[in-house]
Amino acid sequence: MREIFYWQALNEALREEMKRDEHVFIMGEDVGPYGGAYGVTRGLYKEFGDERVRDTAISEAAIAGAAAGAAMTGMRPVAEIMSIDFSTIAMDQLVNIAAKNRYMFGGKTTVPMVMRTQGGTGRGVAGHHSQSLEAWFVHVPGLYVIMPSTSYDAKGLLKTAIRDDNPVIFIEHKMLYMTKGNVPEEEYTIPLGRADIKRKGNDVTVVAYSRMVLLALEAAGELEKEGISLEVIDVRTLKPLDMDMILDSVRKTNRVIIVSEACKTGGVAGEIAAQIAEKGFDYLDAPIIRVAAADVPIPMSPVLEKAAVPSVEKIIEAVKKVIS
Amino acid sequence: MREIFYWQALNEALREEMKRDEHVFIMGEDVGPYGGAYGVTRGLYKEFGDERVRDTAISEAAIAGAAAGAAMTGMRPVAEIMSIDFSTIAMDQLVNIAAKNRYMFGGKTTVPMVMRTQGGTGRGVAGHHSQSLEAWFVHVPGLYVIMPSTSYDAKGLLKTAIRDDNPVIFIEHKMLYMTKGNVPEEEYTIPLGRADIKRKGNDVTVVAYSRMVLLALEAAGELEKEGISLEVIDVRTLKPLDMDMILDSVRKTNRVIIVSEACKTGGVAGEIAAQIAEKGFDYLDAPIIRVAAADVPIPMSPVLEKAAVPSVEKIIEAVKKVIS
Amino acid sequence: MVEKKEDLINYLETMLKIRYFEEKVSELLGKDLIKGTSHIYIGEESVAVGAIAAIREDDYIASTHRGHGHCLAKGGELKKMMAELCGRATGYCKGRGGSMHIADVAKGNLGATGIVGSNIPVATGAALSMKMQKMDRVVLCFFGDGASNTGGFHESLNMASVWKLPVIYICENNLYGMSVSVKRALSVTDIAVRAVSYNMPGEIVDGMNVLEVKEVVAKAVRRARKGDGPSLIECKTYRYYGHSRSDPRVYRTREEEAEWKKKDPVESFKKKLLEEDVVTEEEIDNLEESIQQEVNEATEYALSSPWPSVDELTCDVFFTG
Amino acid sequence: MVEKKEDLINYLETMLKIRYFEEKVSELLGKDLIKGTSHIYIGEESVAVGAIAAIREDDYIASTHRGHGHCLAKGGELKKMMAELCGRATGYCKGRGGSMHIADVAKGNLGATGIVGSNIPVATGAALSMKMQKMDRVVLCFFGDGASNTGGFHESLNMASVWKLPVIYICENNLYGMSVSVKRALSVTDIAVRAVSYNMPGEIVDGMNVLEVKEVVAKAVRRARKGDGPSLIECKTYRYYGHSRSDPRVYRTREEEAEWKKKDPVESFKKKLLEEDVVTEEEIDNLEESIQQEVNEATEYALSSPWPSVDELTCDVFFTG
Ligand SMILES: Cc1ncc(C[n+]2csc(CCOP(=O)(O)OP(=O)(O)O)c2C)c(N)n1
Ligand SMILES: Cc1ncc(C[n+]2csc(CCOP(=O)(O)OP(=O)(O)O)c2C)c(N)n1
Ligand SMILES: [Mg+2]
Ligand SMILES: [Mg+2]
Repeated sequence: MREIFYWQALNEALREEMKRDEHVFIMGEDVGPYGGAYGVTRGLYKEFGDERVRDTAISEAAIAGAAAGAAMTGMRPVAEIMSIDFSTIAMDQLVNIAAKNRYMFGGKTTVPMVMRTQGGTGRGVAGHHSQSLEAWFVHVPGLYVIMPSTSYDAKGLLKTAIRDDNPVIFIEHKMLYMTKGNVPEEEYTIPLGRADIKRKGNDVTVVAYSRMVLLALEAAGELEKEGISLEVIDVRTLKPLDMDMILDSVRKTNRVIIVSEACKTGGVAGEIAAQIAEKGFDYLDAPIIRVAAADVPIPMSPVLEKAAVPSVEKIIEAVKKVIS
Repeated sequence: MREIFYWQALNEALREEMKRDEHVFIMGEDVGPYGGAYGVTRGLYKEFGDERVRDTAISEAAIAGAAAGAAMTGMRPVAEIMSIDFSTIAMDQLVNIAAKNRYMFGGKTTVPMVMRTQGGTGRGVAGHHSQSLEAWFVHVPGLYVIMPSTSYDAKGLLKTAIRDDNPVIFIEHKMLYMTKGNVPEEEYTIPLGRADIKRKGNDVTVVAYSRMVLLALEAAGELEKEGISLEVIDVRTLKPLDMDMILDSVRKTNRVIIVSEACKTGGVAGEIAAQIAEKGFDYLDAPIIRVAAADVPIPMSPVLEKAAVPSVEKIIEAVKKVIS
Repeated sequence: MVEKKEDLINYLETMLKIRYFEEKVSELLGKDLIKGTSHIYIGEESVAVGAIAAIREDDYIASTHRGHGHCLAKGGELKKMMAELCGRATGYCKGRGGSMHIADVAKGNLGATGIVGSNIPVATGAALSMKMQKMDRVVLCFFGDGASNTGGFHESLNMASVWKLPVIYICENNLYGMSVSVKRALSVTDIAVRAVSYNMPGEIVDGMNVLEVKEVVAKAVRRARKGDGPSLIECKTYRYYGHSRSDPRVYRTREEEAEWKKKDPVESFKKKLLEEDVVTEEEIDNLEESIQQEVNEATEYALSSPWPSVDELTCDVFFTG
Repeated sequence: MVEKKEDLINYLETMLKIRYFEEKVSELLGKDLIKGTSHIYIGEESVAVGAIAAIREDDYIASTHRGHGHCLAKGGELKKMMAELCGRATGYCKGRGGSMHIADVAKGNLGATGIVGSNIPVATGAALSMKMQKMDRVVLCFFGDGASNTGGFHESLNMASVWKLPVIYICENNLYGMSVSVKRALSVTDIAVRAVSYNMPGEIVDGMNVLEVKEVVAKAVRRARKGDGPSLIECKTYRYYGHSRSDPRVYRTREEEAEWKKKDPVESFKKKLLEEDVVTEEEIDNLEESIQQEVNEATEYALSSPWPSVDELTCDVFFTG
């Protein structure tokens, strides 16, 4: 199978869906000739023109709200918010309008929109460009939340998101765009709500998502040398969340750690831990350990930025704690 | 001791702090002659005038941002966002500016502001006026989050919040304003980060906050008749969070349920559960059960609104589950 | 423009419908038969009726927290509306939304909203959608003077102008945002001047005059349909009641209220139709009586409707196909 | 207004400082000695220098993501700035903030920000604070053409006008918000016209002319200090470099760039000072050399400074007394 970059996988998904359905269109800042701040929309402006690939002003609230309005009236917008940090400006429209209208209107509308954005650390761009705010969206009834870690998942899940009739927050990772992965030539989609075992193992379950999956896999490689076998589960879609797969794994390993790049307090790792503590308590032989970011705004200095978030070492340390 | 309403307790706290420190002032929608949507600022406009009790336009982002700017330059604003649902519009200013500036600026500024708001269900005001979004704020480094359940706590904690040099989100509850409680005549404050045991007990720890404390106490009263003894812990300040008190209680009871009016998935109850599963795992004899709202936008119809959130019955049911 | 007799009577009828409906809502609120809150539209009837008279049935509107008038003028059914306000299963939103979420997307009402100003971006997006689908439909976007100070207003009008979207922004300037007078919240006297910031036409119209509203909106609609882009229209109007349920209206004088009531949109329009011999006193009496009865029937329907089933609490959060 | 010689030289010096600093930053970015992103101010020097020349040392400024020029003009120290950009413990923010968070609140710089437009409300609040404390200080609020389309701009200018706050909104219209031309994002040609929406004066000024900027800002500052409220000033300017690090500038022509460079704020000011015999070629040469050296020293200082200690990662999240 050919290997392509994560950004290319996303780009292909957009192109294919725009070809398949003329109601799909793109709007956001610098998505046109510039091709997107991280290159995901490269070439699409040329191919589809300025009607279907719309550069907007710096108006995140209007972008989100207009996407919702367009979605309720026949279109299928794929809107982009350049950084999840700027979704702070669009929350009202995402949370109060896009997420709630269907339910509040008695089920009499749908809001088939995708809000693409990116988050995470690794580029030294400090506290206004490095956040991991997925927990906010997971807490909002009516929104799906997707965070793919590989090119394959990125493409398949973005296509599914675009075809889904619900509002979806699709969160990419700034350090994954230039990672490569196998992606088939032929068309495929990935259903929402299915986690993926990225590595099978027996001793400890490691639940991770987005870039943290890569770190977990690295840790698994290291620990294999010491005879410790990790099962790495990539959650992929934080909502709907595949608790069955996680619980199945914990039933087998009796030990679990959860890795997330978000600040520890109030993050999604806590939600997953709580669900395990509620539904899988009897499987557990050890405390549930979260490996997550420190509760700090992400600092710019590379030494601090690295120290703020999970690392392979910290994952290994946590694994050793739960098996000791 | 005299009994006063929760709204009066808040009103007294504001009045006393404004008298004590001329830098304290109030801004928000309808806080002036109208006295606040829930009456908390009643009489203050008359007493302190329109310079210190400022009605604003409907501009939540500017309210929050201006409060931060005023706080960084010598004032101590107590800003009001009428409903926590509207904080969706102010998130950028609260999260990216108020919460982060001190840290990002190398510790060289302080942002001593309080953002008062209210949330919760019970008045049939539907999905745009009934949310419990505290989890979002708890996930933001640099913000304190306070949710008092009684008149006493409301007054003491609001005074502390105003005197604190950090940005504080102070979340009141729409159904508590008209509840009464003992409040001393003399001045007092309550330190942040101290939970409060609202009822001592031995069999099950019930962790709750805001209006849910009242329900937990009611459930405790009911269950006492059956010989089941609940220890009801009122978290009071969600950040800083008094995990020591919670863990001490769980060490004693070995069983815990957490009650929250927020949607279950991604809520603060999950964070508390995760911390117990991490730090108090060995004390536990049963799964950690969360009693929280359904993952739905809060519906208007009274039958649905009630069904969506925790009730005394649901708490009792959960207690029975953890002791069975 | 010369109006047909039946249209004129139609406007009167709709205005009366709104008024009686709202009077009943106010009564039911007082009896706590309607829970939560409702924002009464009385005094502003001619804005909704005049503006919506200027569009087609397949056009869209986006409404506000004060939305009963818009809903009725867009063809909303009294029964479903009253049932919704009463939180019943037979309401527009199955009782989930109540007053602040009434919507009928299929019929072109994109809904009320509890968040002031939040439908301005939505309306803008709907207009984008119409344009992209090459439908010649337009969107009327209602909002208050208070909403004109929200950030979403600014972002949306800029967007609509840049993209020449078929949307007409209709500001119902009733002089107050809740208790705060425009004099203390708004930096300009006329909101219409803000059109300059977006390079679009801005018009001021007497919001108490249904025909004037209709005419000005119709001009903007023609412009929008031709592809020439959005307009901003400010309707000067007044809400007679308090902002919501328990508002003692300390922030304004009874004199001011009396002054505005002299321009009552329903009474003045009645008078005009009588003077011009479009209708007779008797016809009006009959009309009023039949509407009153309709409202009563809707109320009975609502109050005898079943509550939503608790089993359906979690339905429709997501579309599941 | 007649300017003193030393002031004029001062302006030139600060503009040169900005230019050389930015050239060095660009070089260090290229070598990856500065991580993250930096937005280069070259081409716009006269805006920061002219505007800040119009205020006092105890006045405030609020800056942007393109903030090095503002910081330097407000008296920022080259060493602390460069150290900050390089993420060192000796930087303004202890290396936590980098380019997008440089601040010096004690000295009146309320900081850069990574969120476009987000300092507009903050500046407004600072002005409120000055007014309430009865200090006669003013706040200069810088932001770009792109930021003028954000909701926060609208809400803030309305608030400042209603409360007559001592704040001057200075829009640096450099024709682009990242890759998007004002022609495709902005519904008006001149952002200054938006002042009408807030009932405040709006002025357009040649942002390539430091004295013109100073004069117009000074007028607004006098107005603000007198208690007459805010102003909006649009400076027409141009950024020479790409938006940030790796921007190939496909969205504009080399001709357009060349056209603007003819109006270079530094060169044209130099020329003026020479023509008017304020300075000699030699004095300029010396000045340039000494600034170049200062920048080099700052760079050495920065690059030889220690990294922040990981042990202090969680310090200062909260003030703990
Ligand atoms: C974003 C937001 N802020 C505040 C409120 C509370 N609130 C409800 S209606 C209202 C006044 C709205 O004024 P206006 O836009 O003039 O509409 P009107 O009620 O006069 O029709 C306010 C402040 C809200 N619902 N949403
Ligand atoms: C709210 C927000 N949206 C988008 C961005 C990404 N971004 C950074 S700078 C910029 C362009 C800003 O344009 P303008 O305000 O004109 O300032 P300039 O860069 O031209 O000085 C954009 C879109 C951001 N940082 N913040
Ligand atoms: Mg109004
Ligand atoms: Mg610009």
